[in-house]
Amino acid sequence: MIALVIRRLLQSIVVMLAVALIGFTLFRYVGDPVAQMVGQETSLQERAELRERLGLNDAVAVQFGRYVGDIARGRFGISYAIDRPVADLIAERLPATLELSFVAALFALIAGIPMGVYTALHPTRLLTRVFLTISLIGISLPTFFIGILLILVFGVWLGLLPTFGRGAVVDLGLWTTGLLTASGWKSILMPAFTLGMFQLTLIMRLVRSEMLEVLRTDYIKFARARGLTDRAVNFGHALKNTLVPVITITGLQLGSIIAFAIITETVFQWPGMGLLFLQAIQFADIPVMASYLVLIALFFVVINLAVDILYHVVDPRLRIDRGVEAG
Amino acid sequence: MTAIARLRRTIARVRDHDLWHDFTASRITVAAAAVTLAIVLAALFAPWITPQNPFDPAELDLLDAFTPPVWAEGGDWRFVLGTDDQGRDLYSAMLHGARISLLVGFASVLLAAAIGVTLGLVAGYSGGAVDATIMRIADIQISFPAILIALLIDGVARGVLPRDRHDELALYVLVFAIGASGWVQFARTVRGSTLVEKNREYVQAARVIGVRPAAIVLRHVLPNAMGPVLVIATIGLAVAILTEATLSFLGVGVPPTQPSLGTLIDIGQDFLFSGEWWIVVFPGVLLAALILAVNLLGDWLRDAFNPKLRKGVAR
Amino acid sequence: MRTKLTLAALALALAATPADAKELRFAFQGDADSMDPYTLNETFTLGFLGNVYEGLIRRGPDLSIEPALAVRWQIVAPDRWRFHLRRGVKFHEGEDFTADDVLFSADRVRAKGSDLTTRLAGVKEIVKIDDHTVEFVTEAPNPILHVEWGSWGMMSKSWAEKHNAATPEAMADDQEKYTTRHANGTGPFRLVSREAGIKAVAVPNPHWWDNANKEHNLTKITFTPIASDATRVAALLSGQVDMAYPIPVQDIGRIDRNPGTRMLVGPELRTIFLGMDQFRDELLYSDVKGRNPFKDRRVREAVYRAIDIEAIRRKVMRDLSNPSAMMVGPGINGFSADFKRLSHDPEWAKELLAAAGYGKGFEVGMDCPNDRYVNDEAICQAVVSMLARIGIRVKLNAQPKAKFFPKILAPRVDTSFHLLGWTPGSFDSWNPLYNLHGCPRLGGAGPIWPEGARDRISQGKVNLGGYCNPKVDALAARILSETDKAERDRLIKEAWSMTISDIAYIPLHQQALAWGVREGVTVAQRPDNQFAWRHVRVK
Amino acid sequence: MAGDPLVEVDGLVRYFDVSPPLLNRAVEGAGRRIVRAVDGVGFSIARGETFALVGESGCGKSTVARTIVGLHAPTAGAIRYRGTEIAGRSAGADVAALRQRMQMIFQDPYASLNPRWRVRDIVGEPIRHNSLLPDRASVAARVAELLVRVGLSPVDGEKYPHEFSGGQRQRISIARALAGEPEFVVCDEPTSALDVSVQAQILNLMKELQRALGLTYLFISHDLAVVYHISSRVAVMYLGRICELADTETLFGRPRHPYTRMLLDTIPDLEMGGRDREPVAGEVPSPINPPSGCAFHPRCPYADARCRTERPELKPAGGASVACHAVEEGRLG
Amino acid sequence: MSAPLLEVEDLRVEFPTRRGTLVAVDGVSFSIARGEVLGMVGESGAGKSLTGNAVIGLLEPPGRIAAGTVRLAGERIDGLPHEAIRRIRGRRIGAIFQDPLTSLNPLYTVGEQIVETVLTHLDVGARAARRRALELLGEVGIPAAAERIDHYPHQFSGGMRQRVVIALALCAEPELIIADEPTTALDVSIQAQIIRLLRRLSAERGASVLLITHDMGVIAETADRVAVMYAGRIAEIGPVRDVLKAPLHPYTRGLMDAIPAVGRDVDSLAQIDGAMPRLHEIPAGCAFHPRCPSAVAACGRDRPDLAPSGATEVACWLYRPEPAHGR
Repeated sequence: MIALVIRRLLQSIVVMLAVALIGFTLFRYVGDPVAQMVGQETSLQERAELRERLGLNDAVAVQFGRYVGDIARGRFGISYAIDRPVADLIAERLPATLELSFVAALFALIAGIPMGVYTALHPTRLLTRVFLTISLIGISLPTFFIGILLILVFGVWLGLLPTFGRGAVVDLGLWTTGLLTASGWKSILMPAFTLGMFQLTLIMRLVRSEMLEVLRTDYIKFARARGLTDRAVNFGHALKNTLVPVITITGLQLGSIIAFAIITETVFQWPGMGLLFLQAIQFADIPVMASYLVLIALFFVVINLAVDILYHVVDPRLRIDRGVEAG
Repeated sequence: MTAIARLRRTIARVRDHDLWHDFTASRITVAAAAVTLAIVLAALFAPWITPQNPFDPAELDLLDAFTPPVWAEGGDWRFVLGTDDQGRDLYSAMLHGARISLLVGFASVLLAAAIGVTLGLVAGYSGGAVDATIMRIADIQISFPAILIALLIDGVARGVLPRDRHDELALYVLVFAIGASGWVQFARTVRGSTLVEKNREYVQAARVIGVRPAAIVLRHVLPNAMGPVLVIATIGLAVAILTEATLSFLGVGVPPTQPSLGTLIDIGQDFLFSGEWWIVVFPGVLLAALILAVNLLGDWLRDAFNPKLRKGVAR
Repeated sequence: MRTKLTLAALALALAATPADAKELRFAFQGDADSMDPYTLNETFTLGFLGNVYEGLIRRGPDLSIEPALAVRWQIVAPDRWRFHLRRGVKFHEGEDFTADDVLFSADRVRAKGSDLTTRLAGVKEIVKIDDHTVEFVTEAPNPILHVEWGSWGMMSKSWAEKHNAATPEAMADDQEKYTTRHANGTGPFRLVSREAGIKAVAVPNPHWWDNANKEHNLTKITFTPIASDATRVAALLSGQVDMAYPIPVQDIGRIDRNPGTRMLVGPELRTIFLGMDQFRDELLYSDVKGRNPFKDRRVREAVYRAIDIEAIRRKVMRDLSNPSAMMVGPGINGFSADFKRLSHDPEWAKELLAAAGYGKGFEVGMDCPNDRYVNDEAICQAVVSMLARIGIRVKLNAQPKAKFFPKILAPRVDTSFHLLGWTPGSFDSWNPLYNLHGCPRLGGAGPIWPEGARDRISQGKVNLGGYCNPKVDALAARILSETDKAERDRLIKEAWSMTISDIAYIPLHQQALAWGVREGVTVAQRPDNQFAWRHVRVK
Repeated sequence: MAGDPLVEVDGLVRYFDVSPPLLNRAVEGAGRRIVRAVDGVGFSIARGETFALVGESGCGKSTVARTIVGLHAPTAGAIRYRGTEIAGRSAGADVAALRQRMQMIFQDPYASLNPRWRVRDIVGEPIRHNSLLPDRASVAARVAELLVRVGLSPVDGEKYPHEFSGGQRQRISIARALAGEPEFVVCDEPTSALDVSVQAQILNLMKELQRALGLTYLFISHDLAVVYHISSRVAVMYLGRICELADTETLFGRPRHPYTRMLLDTIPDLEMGGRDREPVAGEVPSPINPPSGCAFHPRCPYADARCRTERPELKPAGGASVACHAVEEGRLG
Repeated sequence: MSAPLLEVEDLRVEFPTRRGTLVAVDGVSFSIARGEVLGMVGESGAGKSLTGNAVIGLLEPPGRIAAGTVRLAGERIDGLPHEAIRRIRGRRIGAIFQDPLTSLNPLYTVGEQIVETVLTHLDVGARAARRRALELLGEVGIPAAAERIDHYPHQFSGGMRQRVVIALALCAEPELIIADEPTTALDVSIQAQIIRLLRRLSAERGASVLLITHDMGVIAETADRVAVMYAGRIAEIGPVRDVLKAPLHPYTRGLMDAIPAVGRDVDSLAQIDGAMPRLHEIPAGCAFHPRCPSAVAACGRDRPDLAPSGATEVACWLYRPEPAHGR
């Protein structure tokens, strides 16, 4: 277990370095950072001074080292477009994205797992077909299209839900939350649904196929032969075994929710990191793009680590050293 | 055996094959195949079956813009499904747009498959450090959703490529961006199959004969790993089309002068509130139908290729 | 009946409760990118900060010049203006406003990092006469020295120095400039908070010098940038904002029909036009080698005549544009209805092309923004399609303004055919004649757009086609210093005749302002598209 | 025993490293984990004979077979074919030609044929690969001949493997092996996946082919009855080592090693003699940490202190070679 | 002799497929007395496992019992409602499957799995159930049961795992044990141990055993009576000694002759040519007749029923007058 955590941490560091290298490359070589920072009227000499001051004339390795050092200390540079430290921008935007992702993920899990279980246990029922149809539509309708339709129906026609933004937020110091106010909850419904729909579909289909697989195994057959109740077989045995592989993939999905938030945040004008990133792309705001990338990688690494540990907790085959070799 | 006789035998074999029976037994799959085929054919023959070339600006007349579908008030028989904001005949634009969407879809899936299958075979067959390296890269890559990678690649391409060539290269950039983000699925699956297949005794038999690793991988392992590849390719096609549409919606896809389905939706959504619904609805429906049909085919293929799902005692 | 009445009263009371707060919530497609009033010469940012900072003068709803921080001014000599400052004015944070602040602001606006240096172009010296009097000394007589000063807000010297913000320059190291998020003006509203790209909140300034005459009844202003057109429209329709702009032209009807909202549509001062490269010997992005078709006036006329401006007005602009024969529109000094557009005539255009030796047409790349002007990209696409009909094959490169402007503006001037819009900040013809039509060269002679020195060009700074007519330049110089109104107007008209006859540009139209407001909200729509909250009343 | 040795195996060792990653070993203090699949095996096979390796799963018999045909490289030791070293670093350049004379038949008739290939392509592969025949027509003729030889029909060549039963597939496997024109065939449990009635067919076919073509077999099996039936000499393996090696008659008639005796005891008595046998206690230990000394000592009723510490070598004992201290000391046998 | 514990009469198992309905088990009748071990032997595809599964109601769809009856202690148990048959499984009929590796749920300790089964069927408390589990593990020969009870299946060797499986099958004291190839996956030395264990435990408890295997050796060691199956039918059934020493049916004879035996020196083994027919091409009449060296005309025409011949019953025209009709 300790070895696993250490190895994962080492791997994570390698991953982070690799991503940082990409971020650095973007920062350094896509467009001229100096040209991005100064106005049109800055003279060539001033540019050269700035170049020197920014250390852009140092060896590339030195620059990269400095970049990594800055990132490690939470210094992501200054946004070209907004003229503020990227770290501050991210700190402002992070709560919005994380709350949206969290609610969307919760929705996807709470609805997706039971739907997957149901469709696996009752493959022929009408409700199963309804769920499967929903899931197909879920992966076939573009997210942005779903968002637009939701806005049209619930925002404009029915006027039930706000069409943009987070509603009233409460500032808790380091964190701003919309989950403590009614308008915050009303605001998060449609974006979270839009964002979670695709994940729900994936999770449901994953649970379904894994569960069907597990239901065909010998130990399930043997559990039935032992006369265990359906409840015990389906939930005590089949579901628990299903969840082992589901954990990994769901973990990855949760990571991707944060990235998929780009689209949802654009449609609903959700003031999160995705919106920031898309604006950054349009403005060629490289420091923001690079930082976003590094941050997403960090999320991935953390989630992966958590998933790995969870995986070991759930699956005794990984947790315990093989006492006796299989004959 | 004459060619016709051989053909006849092949047809007979196909008709007798389990897959064919599975296929014909599933009405919804047949319908999905029909829809897919119809859209693909229509897109393929678009230049010959549409009244207008929407990519040729000289054929557009701005005064025709915003014509509603023919059954609505103000409709015009020249534009059965209406026109968009530039006077493009929607029917023509949709088929030409589907052409682009499918082109991007197929090309990027081919690219992803080529990269992924190669790397998967190499990783699976060589094992060791090569395998570990490739798979670690895959692990990292898969944690970044395709859309994010595609956005980045597209963003970088915009920064690096000469501006005036950008529109010409947009398609290639898209294909590369979507293809480069989609290889992991292929690599993982093919690697998995390769790991299984390479320990199969028929592969060892070939090794005993002295067949070289490259030949073993290509002639023995690859054909047996193609089933899952086909499944992933099919589902990947749907994903690629969707990704292209999303990128175009986000404004980093193909230029509006050569709209794909996603671009058409992007254009059309500006007119959703103003009542010109047809500009967004028809391409949206076509896109959804295409993706739905392809997904249905993919689902069916996956089930059909999964031996664990296949029932029956006679083997 | 009685119940009904009670209910109605109750409803009224309920409706009135939130109205007591008198909050104005409004949305715009972009953000005010900095709270530093000098870092960005951009309409919305300046307009937004115009509610917080005030200049020596200000503009009324009809753009008329009013006294603001200067109560009056006089031209004491042809090259010397004297301004008498308002007494008893305090900044939001309590500092007194004095001549020192004016001098400080003048230094700061000309310092490195300022985007507003032109506000004091040609000002040689600023002299403090006493604490409430300053004089501006110009290099040459300048009758319109102060016209752009409505958007040059006065900053507090002590405040700026206290917060280490004595220059508008961006900090290179990892520190946020204080003025990026904080503002301290003398204006009617005080900035409470700002989150970049998310929202900004302001409240009325209880100590504003003009509170006695204030029109507005606001207690709070919340601004939200909403980039997506559909979302912005939806926000207005669903009552989440009281005012939103710009409204896409196609949604105007819907907002007007919607019972709770209405449109405010008015002419904008900005003229949209097409620019053509007339200085390069070989066109960029073209299949014509060794020649530049646009140097031939017949080709420019052919392009002009190929464009069906009525179709653009009807289909792209939905009748919300004013096709223009001039590079300035009504409301700008020097506009004349005497000029008429060349007729739309594709056949004639083809003949002109053939006569110029391009019977088979040619290829050219076109640069176009896609998020700057009303339906900018759609206009470009329409132009592409119209030019295709006379054989000119246009490769359209439409991109966001953030990429568009760096590409086409100096020093790169990387364009041979482009769509652009221009609002003369001074509302006077001299501005476009100098900036758009002045010959872009250093000194009196020398090459047009000299490589390596393009960032030092001042005259013709935005003359990206390199149109060059020495007579026009001479006229512009005279216009700048001519103080006799009638003579000046005559000179302006003469200059416009020349450029129009040269087809220096192809003017398209003045686009319309399209503001959507909630029923019960009154605003004053200024033709320069600036939103002054002090005219807002919320019911 | 006729003729000179065709195959000689000398001191063959094959280890597999299944250690956890370095980091785990460092953190958890665990050592390397080496599977000693084959740990010093030597024998020779004479031309024309059937030499059997017998033992329980995990004893290393398949690893020996696979190492001989080149599927694994030996960790140590020598394998000589017709006197030429064919494995490891000292192998010469002419090995490929020698290897071609060596073919293999596998256990699983379902996995040993490529499901995507037609039977004619499967059987023809060794011919094409080694360019044994000049043109397609002669290859086709040869494939048809081989199919007939193993009891199938030439038209079966057009079919795919899934169209055949397990026994027929094993015939195809044999045909493929024969296509390489081998003189030495390694048979790795060729009948253990088959039903008994089919097993008889395959065993009969193999015997017949041996007679007709003068083949030499290395026969791997866990089924003592089959081994008794088909082989001329037998080596019994336990945990990567040979514990007894003898002529079939000798070994079955007078087993000396305690493990051999135990194995023979497990043969079910179909004659219903009614003897009640006491099964050996315990299970085969892990080859990762084989017991010290004689690997069989924890289960051996005759084990003493020497057995626990000293590893017995294979030594001649009455017409057989036995690796057992008890036998050597005369305590047993 | 008391009434038989299990009576199977005319059992028919069908699989509907697109190529028509396949009859996998066809008219199988047999009975098992209390305390008796009935061996069921046959080559793969003979239908022996399906027969076992049919008895405990665990046929996998689309397989179904198309005809026949199954009686346990005189009470019909085929076609019982789902819940009723569940209560019988594990409680009155225990089952052991071929692969001990996959029969146990990897996520639960063996103790948990035994306790769960005990609690399902017996009215005892958790402590008592655990005590019982410990006892059982001791009984099946797991050393240091008190410690091993909390181990996971992967920590056991193959032979030990099969012992656990046997403990699970026996934990509610069933009257009948269905053991489906219980030794096939094990090494020969372990096989003998498991066979002995099974034999001893069933004898001690007076339980009957249906032992399904393809291995004549196992039958010879274990069974009291044996039923030989071929193509879904019983070819011959009788006391083990009789059937093995003096097989009547030509198939049984061929089978016995084809088995190589130590000490039997033959140059070539007797072989039955051809292979068992696939289910969709079972020939008319006696299913064995195309491979039968002694086939007569009637064999290809009419299906022989089981008929007594000495202590044995055999389905073969050789031991019956040919049917009256004919050409």
